[in-house]
Amino acid sequence: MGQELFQIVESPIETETVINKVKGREMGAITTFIGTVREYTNGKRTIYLAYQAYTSMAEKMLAQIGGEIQEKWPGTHVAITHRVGALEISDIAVVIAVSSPHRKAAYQANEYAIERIKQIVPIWKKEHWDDGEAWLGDQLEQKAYPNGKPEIEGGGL
Amino acid sequence: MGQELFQIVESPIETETVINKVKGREMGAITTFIGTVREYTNGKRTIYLAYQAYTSMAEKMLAQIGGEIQEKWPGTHVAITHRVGALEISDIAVVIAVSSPHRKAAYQANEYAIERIKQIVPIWKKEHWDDGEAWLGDQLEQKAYPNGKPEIEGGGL
Amino acid sequence: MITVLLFAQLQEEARTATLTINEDVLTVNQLKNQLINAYQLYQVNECMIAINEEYALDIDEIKPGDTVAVIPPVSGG
Amino acid sequence: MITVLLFAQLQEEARTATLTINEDVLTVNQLKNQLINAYQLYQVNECMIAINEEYALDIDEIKPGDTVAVIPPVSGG
Repeated sequence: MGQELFQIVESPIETETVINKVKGREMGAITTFIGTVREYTNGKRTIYLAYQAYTSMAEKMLAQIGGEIQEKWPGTHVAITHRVGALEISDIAVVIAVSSPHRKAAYQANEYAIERIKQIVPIWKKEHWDDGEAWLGDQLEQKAYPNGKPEIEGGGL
Repeated sequence: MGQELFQIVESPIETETVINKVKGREMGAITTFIGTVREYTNGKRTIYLAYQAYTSMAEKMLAQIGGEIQEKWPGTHVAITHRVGALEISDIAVVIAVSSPHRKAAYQANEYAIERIKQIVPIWKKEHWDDGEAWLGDQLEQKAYPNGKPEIEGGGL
Repeated sequence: MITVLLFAQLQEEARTATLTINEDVLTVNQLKNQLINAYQLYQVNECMIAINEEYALDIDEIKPGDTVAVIPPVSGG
Repeated sequence: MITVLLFAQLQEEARTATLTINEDVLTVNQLKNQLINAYQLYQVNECMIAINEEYALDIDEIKPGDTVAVIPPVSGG
């Protein structure tokens, strides 16, 4: 491909660049998910976020998610870029692009990707507020891994 | 807004432009759907497509879909641009951008938008093949409207 | 007199994007019958009619000055 | 000797991104206990361990030369 489909980067993400990685003449639908830094979470105002990753493993896990998707939705193409470092409000943290001959798979596979990112990709977020800061536990509202481990194998939908 | 959220255009669509219309500090998720011209449909090779619209009514119907979405998923913002005229393989026919504080609504509302476009927006597609051409009936695989009319009111999900 | 907008295959069959019907008031259903009888536009049976950019029912009335459009099954997206 | 990578709050608590454990071979479970007993990293109980970038089970063995990482609940996306 000459392009990295699954990347952790430190610079701003250009949505168009991620989309271009999955384009193809056989595709009729491309879905993208753009995760941005929200100002208020549960009524609390975020000043900025800091993302940290175990980069090499994170890219491997993103690629694993891509593999899971191609198995579940044959014919789809996936590219994911996640940014790390300090991000301000409205900055893009992650872009997921999925192309597919038909739209249904493009939506399903895209949503699957973000759910899996929140399960298995070693990236952590530290929220900085007016009055303090904290590393967030996972956003699936779990204090720890439900079965003592993340769902490594990628269960059904 | 100073920007048209629901547009029929004749020139190429820039995805980024549509995305920018729905950005906001309170948004954590933006989904986009990009409909592109596929080379093969049911094994038949498309050379190019021609889209025609009843432009003024089409923009009104797109805005109606936007209204339906804001009612069903409060807090979301929607922008839709559809192109008309001659489109080649891989050209973008439609871009739907939905932003939301949370991702679930952004996915659901986006998929709702494309389904509704295929029901009520007066746009028609003519396929041109090696050996002929034809205006397509609607892509919901119906020969005519199921109840003698499109689902104008926007039923449940 | 009522002006009727045609699109897609109907426009090609009628070889025009606009038809003129010499009636003052008529229902959507009456208009459809005229389009079939006078112009052989049989696909009208599969079409919706829009009056002033709003989808209309067969029993709705079309008045002079209204913009009427014949809407074949749509295929955008 | 085993090198352990720390991230997020564990990295801050330990005031280092890397720890060195003076053992040749030990299980994931034994490593967790060492991190708790010797470094008071109690959050390890909520963490996964990755060996060479693969998630590991408590009974898996860590060998010299392996890269071990302690993975707190992730919060990317």
